[in-house]
Amino acid sequence: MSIQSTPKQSWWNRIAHPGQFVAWSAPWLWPLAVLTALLFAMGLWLAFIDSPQDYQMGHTVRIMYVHVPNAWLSQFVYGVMALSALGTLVWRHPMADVSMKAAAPLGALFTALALFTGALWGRPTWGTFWEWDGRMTSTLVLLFIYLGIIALWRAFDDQLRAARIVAVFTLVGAINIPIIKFSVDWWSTLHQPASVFRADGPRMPPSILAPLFVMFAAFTLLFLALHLKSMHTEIKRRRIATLQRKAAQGHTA
Amino acid sequence: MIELGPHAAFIIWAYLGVALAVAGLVGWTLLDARRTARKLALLETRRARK
Amino acid sequence: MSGFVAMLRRELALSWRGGGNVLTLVLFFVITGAIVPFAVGPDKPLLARIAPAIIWIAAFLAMLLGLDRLFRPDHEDGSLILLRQADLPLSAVIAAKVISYWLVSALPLILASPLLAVLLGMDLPAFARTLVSLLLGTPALAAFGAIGAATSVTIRHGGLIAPILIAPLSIPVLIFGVGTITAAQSSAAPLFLAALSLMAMALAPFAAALAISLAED
Amino acid sequence: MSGFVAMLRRELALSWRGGGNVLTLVLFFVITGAIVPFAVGPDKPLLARIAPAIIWIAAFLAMLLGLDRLFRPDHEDGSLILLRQADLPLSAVIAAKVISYWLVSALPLILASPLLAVLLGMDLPAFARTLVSLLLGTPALAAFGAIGAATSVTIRHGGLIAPILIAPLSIPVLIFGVGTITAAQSSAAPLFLAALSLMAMALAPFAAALAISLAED
Amino acid sequence: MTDRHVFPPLAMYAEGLACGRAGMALCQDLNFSVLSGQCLLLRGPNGTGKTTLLLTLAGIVPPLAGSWTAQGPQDEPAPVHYCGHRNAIKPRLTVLENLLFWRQVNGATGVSAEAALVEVGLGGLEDLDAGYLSAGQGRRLALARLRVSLRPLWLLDEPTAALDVEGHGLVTRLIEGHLRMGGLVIVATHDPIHLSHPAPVQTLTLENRA
Amino acid sequence: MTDRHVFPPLAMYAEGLACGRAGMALCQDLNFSVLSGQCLLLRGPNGTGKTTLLLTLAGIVPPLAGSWTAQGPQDEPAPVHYCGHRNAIKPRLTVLENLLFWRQVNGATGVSAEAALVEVGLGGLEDLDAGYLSAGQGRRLALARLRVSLRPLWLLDEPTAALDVEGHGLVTRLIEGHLRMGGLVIVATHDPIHLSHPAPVQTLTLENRA
Ligand code: HEM
Ligand SMILES: Nc1ncnc2c1ncn2[C@@H]1O[C@H](COP(=O)(O)OP(=O)(O)OP(=O)(O)O)[C@@H](O)[C@H]1O
Ligand SMILES: Nc1ncnc2c1ncn2[C@@H]1O[C@H](COP(=O)(O)OP(=O)(O)OP(=O)(O)O)[C@@H](O)[C@H]1O
Ligand SMILES: [Mg+2]
Ligand SMILES: [Mg+2]
Repeated sequence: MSIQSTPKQSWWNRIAHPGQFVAWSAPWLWPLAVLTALLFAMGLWLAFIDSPQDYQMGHTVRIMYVHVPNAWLSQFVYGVMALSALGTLVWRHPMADVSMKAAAPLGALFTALALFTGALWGRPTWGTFWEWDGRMTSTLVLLFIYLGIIALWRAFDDQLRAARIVAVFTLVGAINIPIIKFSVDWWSTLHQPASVFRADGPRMPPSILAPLFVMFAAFTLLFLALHLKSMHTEIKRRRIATLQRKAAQGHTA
Repeated sequence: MIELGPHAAFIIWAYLGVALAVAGLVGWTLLDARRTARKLALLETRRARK
Repeated sequence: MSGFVAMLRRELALSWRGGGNVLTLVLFFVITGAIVPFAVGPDKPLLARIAPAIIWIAAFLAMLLGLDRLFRPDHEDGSLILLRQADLPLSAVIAAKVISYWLVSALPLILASPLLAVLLGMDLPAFARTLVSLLLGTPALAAFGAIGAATSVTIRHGGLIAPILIAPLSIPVLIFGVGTITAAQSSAAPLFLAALSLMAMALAPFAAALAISLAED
Repeated sequence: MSGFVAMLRRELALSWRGGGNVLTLVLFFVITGAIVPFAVGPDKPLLARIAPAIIWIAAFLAMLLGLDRLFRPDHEDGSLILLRQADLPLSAVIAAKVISYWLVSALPLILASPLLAVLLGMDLPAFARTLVSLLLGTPALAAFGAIGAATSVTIRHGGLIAPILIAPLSIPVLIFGVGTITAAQSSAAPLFLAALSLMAMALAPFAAALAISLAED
Repeated sequence: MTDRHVFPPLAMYAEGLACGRAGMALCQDLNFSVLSGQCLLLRGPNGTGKTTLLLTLAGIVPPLAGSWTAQGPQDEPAPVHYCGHRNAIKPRLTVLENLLFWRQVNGATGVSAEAALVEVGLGGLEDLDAGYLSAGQGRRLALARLRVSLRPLWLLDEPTAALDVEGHGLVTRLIEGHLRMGGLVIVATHDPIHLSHPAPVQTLTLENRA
Repeated sequence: MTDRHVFPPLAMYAEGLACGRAGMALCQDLNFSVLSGQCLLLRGPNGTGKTTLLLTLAGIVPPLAGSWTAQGPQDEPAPVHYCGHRNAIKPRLTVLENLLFWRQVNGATGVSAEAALVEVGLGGLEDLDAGYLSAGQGRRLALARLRVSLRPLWLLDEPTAALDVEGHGLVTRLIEGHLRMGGLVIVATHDPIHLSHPAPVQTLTLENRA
């Protein structure tokens, strides 16, 4: 039996230090970026060249390849944020609040894009840009929540201090989002007979599924890459704030 | 150029919008990273000088 | 317990004397409701149709906008630090605040709602249901609101942040509130509304206390 | 003149950095507009019918509620006393504040209005008229608002007093604003709106300066 | 000082305490122990972290490193009272109402609110709205709160700010009385404080780290 | 003090001045005249109306009776600068931006904002957000504003509040420099102020009206 004299640092502890986190994760950035670009190229090729039009929706089905990944990310990113919030409050991981902050604008943008592409899809298929359909409406509310969180971050003078408070709010939001989703569904079905847009949708043939999944992967990797990069930037920004404040004391008379 | 049917405009706008937004996001992320890095470097050297 | 009562008494005294706050909020509620006809035009059936919506939106906005004075004055004059060190647990302090907030904002607003009902030409049964829905729903708004107010308390002049944070989260209250008024009698909306209020009132003091105790000065 | 420019620059810098104020106000506008359907129900023709009213009321409320930060921060941190003693006349100080308030509140709100227009199912011509009416009418709201804010600046935590004072005064703006959108092309509403704005912008700085210089500390 | 109530023995220890703002240390490696009946004076130029240290000890600002304990009799944390730059006074309540509220919320001492007001020189102003107090009078009201709250541990941040000469004496008297009752005082101030028994006073000077 | 600019002769007269709050007189029948290069010290216990008197002279609170004039060279009123309890600092602007703004709005003196910051001991903090300043540092920034504003007449309300010992010296230096340039200072304070030439100092003590 051997006893390790120096306890081996787990990756969890290693990335707990901002500098080490950057050092540990920086090598991932380029491969991620390249892979993302490749996937996008492939996805676009599949989406435009190599896939047929849908028998019902015609060519507009191609909007789906950007709409659905964005819609998925809009929810996934909130999950990332909620998990980071837990990390901030419960495990007190120093990188968790950086992750939480970096994710918010990304999530907001993906949500906005889901709405945008959905609206452009709605016009040719239902003849309107916007319908108060349950799913669309709850996506809109999600966008408001994202924007509220961003406004909250920006409103704090001191980002380090803001983190745990924003985390509390993010978690409250995470509990509330299912309630919102349920109530919005209830609301729109109460007033409207079956929506034009059925939840299950038509069963999709593989020729549609393939580009969908590739785009899916591409957008997810895009998120991961951007998330990592903004985390690095955020770490540097905090270092700047610290240095500036250090100057504050060094110079007092 | 491939056929996109009667609703080509919507498809193109959708992809264009997404492309612009993603490009903007990537650009802004990189710009922000560069700006922050430069500012940090400036501060570090200023500190080192003292 | 005597601390809790003292807290409650203080909050009520403060909002009662504090610059006619109660009156202000009621006026805001009435004015918001009353300007709608000016904007929509004098179309009576239309107004009657949207009257429940107007009353609820006005109440919603009034409740959210009054939030700013839940913790901010105490933060700015240094009382909040002392309250965090009081014998009373912080969540009890917050519960007292939420209860008194409901008493001085929601209650007067409910009392003033007949005025709006008359202005908007609501009929009596609909108005009765409006009253019920406001009574059931406003506690949830106050409780959610406390979380938003606690979150933004250290933000200087962050008066509008809390409403913005909380409005999306409170949409279920609005939906079930209006649902209670418009939907048929068999609807489950009042039940949901009551459940939301109970849940929010039970949990919000703890979440808000957490947010406040995480705030530095 | 350089003082005026400095004042303008400072106000813009403050609202740009100050707690994401610009974002907050725009969000308030959009959220207020977007929660209406939850209360009214997803009834598209009805929503389209009341869309101009909703947009104007949301803009009206957002403009009035943002007012609180026109003079209050300066009052609370003691800057207002110094501004009263500045080389620049107080009315010029206030004019700079009103202009920058319009730039950071009304303008972003106008830019965000297409979003509401889409959500509420407005058609393109109506939306174009909405833009015009907002451009013509919001200066009057900012100017009237300055008077209300000046009057209530010494009231502690009087955040909602100014909106309540000003809302009744501003109802003409609302009426002509909605009138510009809904009425036929020959209507005089846009003219009235423009006249109101011009008059208010010209007179309000003096009235507000008077109110402030009468305030004790 | 009329009441002869005496606090159970307590102590405030700091070990290797580092405190600061926003993750940046202002004072490092502080070690002190203050016992019942002792007073710790914090001194140092502007911006060296006196207020930050007091807020850390009050539990408002988290410490960066090290630990501190405010140990009461049954090993439970002793309740503190922080008296800072802001007076925590509600302008719309009367002077007496302000004081009575804190008396109830903090757990009352034997001292009545009226007696405390007389003690700090605000006798006769009970029914005045507290918003009309001058800077120094407001500070006196904040000091009166110390007398009516059952708090063995006082954290005072520039208690003499805005006070006149007589007021400086008042602060000294209050501190001495509290120490005599077995209380414990940590006070940050730029003004000289002369206790009649200088023995129980320790001084901690925070330095500018250049 | 680098610049040798000298203000034109000016004077502050009060004749039978009574000032107070809400119609209630705090000090009555005040007569004084302060000329260029002179300093008036206001003293008195808490709540005797020092702040009220300063605000009256600044034109913020209307006088109850009598009159006062701040006479400039061409018989026009001389511009005053009131420096009160609150520092008029915007937390989100940097230290330098705060100062530059007031320099432009008040009419600049020959002193640059950077030089003024160095003078008050805030050199090197130009780019820091002003919200991060400690109590004493904030006060120093408020004092720096005096140096960059072309104001012959200073009304200072407890300028030494929150300042450390070195800061007291700074206030004295600032007042002396201003007097030497032909300025005029009225200052209310509880702290002793020792000017090197005590000749130009008058003291006005406000009494408690029991
Ligand atoms: C602004 C409008 C829209 C929004 C906000 C929106 C939102 C969403 C969301 C959130 C999802 C993911 C659902 C999930 O993960 O369960 C989704 C999926 C999807 N959406 Fe949309 N949508 C919009 C418009 C449309 C339109 C107009 C169509 C087609 C006519 C459409 C077709 C789909 C399809 C096919 C899926 C994936 C399949 C599925 O999950 O059922 N969407 N959308
Ligand atoms: N805003 C106000 N409204 C009405 N009365 C006031 C107001 N401010 C102060 N007072 C009253 O005026 C009196 C004098 O206040 P003032 O602030 O002028 O005193 P001061 O001499 O500056 O005292 P200190 O040394 O404590 O600063 C106080 O007793 C107070 O009751
Ligand atoms: N809220 C804050 N956020 C970030 N930094 C702060 C904050 N308050 C103060 N600081 C920084 O901490 C340092 C110390 O501040 P602190 O208030 O503790 O000083 P102090 O010793 O009390 O000074 P003073 O004698 O002037 O009151 C200051 O230099 C300031 O830059
Ligand atoms: Mg301090
Ligand atoms: Mg005073």
